[in-house]
Amino acid sequence: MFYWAAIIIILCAMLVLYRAIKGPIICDRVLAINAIGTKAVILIALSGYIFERPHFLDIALTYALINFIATIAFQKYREMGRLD
Amino acid sequence: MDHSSIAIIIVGILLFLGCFLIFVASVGIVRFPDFYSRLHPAGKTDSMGQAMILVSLMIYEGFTLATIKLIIIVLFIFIVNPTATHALANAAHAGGVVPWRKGEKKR
Amino acid sequence: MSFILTSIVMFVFWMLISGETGVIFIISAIVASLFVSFISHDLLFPNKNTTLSLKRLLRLLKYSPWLVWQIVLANLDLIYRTLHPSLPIEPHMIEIETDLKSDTGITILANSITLTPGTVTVQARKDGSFLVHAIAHGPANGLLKGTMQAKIKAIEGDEA
Amino acid sequence: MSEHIVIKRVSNFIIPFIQLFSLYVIAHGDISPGGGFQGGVIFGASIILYVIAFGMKDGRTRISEILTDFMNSIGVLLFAGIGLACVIMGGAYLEYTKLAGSAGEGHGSHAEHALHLAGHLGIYGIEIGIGIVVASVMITIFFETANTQDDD
Repeated sequence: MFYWAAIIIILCAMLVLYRAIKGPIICDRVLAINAIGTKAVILIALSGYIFERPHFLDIALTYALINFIATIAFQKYREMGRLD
Repeated sequence: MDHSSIAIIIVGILLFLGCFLIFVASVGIVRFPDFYSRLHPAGKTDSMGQAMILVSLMIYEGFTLATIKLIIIVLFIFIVNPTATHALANAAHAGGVVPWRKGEKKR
Repeated sequence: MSFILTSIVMFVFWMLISGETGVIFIISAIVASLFVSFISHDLLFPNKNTTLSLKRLLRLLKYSPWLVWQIVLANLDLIYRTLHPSLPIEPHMIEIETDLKSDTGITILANSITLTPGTVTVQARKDGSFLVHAIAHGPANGLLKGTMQAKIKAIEGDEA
Repeated sequence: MSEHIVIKRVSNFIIPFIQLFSLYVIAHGDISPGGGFQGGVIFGASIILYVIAFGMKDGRTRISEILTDFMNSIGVLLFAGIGLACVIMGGAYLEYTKLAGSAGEGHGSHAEHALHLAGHLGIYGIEIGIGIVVASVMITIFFETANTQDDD
């Protein structure tokens, strides 16, 4: 059951990858990468249950966090042209 | 029908709904005409689908420490995902991206 | 005050994610929560009046079921708009004015706008005015009527 | 322009939780995925998020240049010190079980317990040292790379 859900989510991530490749402006690409990141969080959580190692949830939490920081950094750089 | 098989059915339904919502979000990101309208599926449907799948994992797990960790992840997602969406919208607005009007060509 | 509260919150958070009860783990939990509240106790509760923050937290808990219902409605709306063959959307920008004063109130309203049907916050300004991108005319009307602003004003309270 | 109230407030709210989570990852390095390196990276990321949201000046008042240099040295000293302590106690470099000293000799359950505890505490100290080094190096690299844009 979790196995099939993981496969569906991978297919959805490939669908979003189209937008990341085509995306007319840079914001579109970052949006698509952000969406792929949220899918990766679920994939990590699901694979923790597929392989019966619930410790994977720590990694899912960390990944969600890094994804957020990347988006905030992009926003800052886009507006100010610098990171600090 | 015993208790555990009912739980498994609920897990399956929630898992299906979550996958469906994520699929809708992906279709929306590909199909909508401009950047601002693509933010809507990325901000709302994606976080809801994520939450659905994580809730189904919670029910599968029963009440253990992993459940609490899953609840923390869901709360984190609902705080962080709208903020990321807002940050992207703000970046596009600062960069002078204009919204698509009905009747224009898709971008 | 904020130092003690932050260390209590951090200790509870550690115990929830860890669940280990060995002596070494308890000691490191206490040391870690004290350390974190030492370097960032002014971040979690920036308000000087901490009891007011706690009161707001309780009001926020009362608000959340309504928000969850709005999120469900938003998803149904988006499923309809995405899967409809002719893509029934009319994007436009709207400006709304609120009388929210505190940063927390503005943040909660901005994230609620993003999660509720048909709207995404583009800009949130210090004076409480918002620039919002709406995907169609129908769902955005709820925001213009101002039910959500009133609810969040109630969370913020008059004390701010 | 806009003042980024939402980003600042949300960063404010989650940074303490991120920092605590990084310490949790360091402390549970030997029984779950993660460890010193990963925890240090998460801690560094929390400081980087603070600097991105609030600017360089606020970040430097919160964590000064002297402090990162100091942390850098302390971490390496902790790592090397534990390793050398093992050598002084008569073992190889980083042979933790020698840290138990005379309590670890013999064959009883008491000695076994002491050996186990020494191994655990040794790994624990090493993880903390690596975490401190990685966090301070990440913060230093970020500050330096962000700063170079000032010059031109």
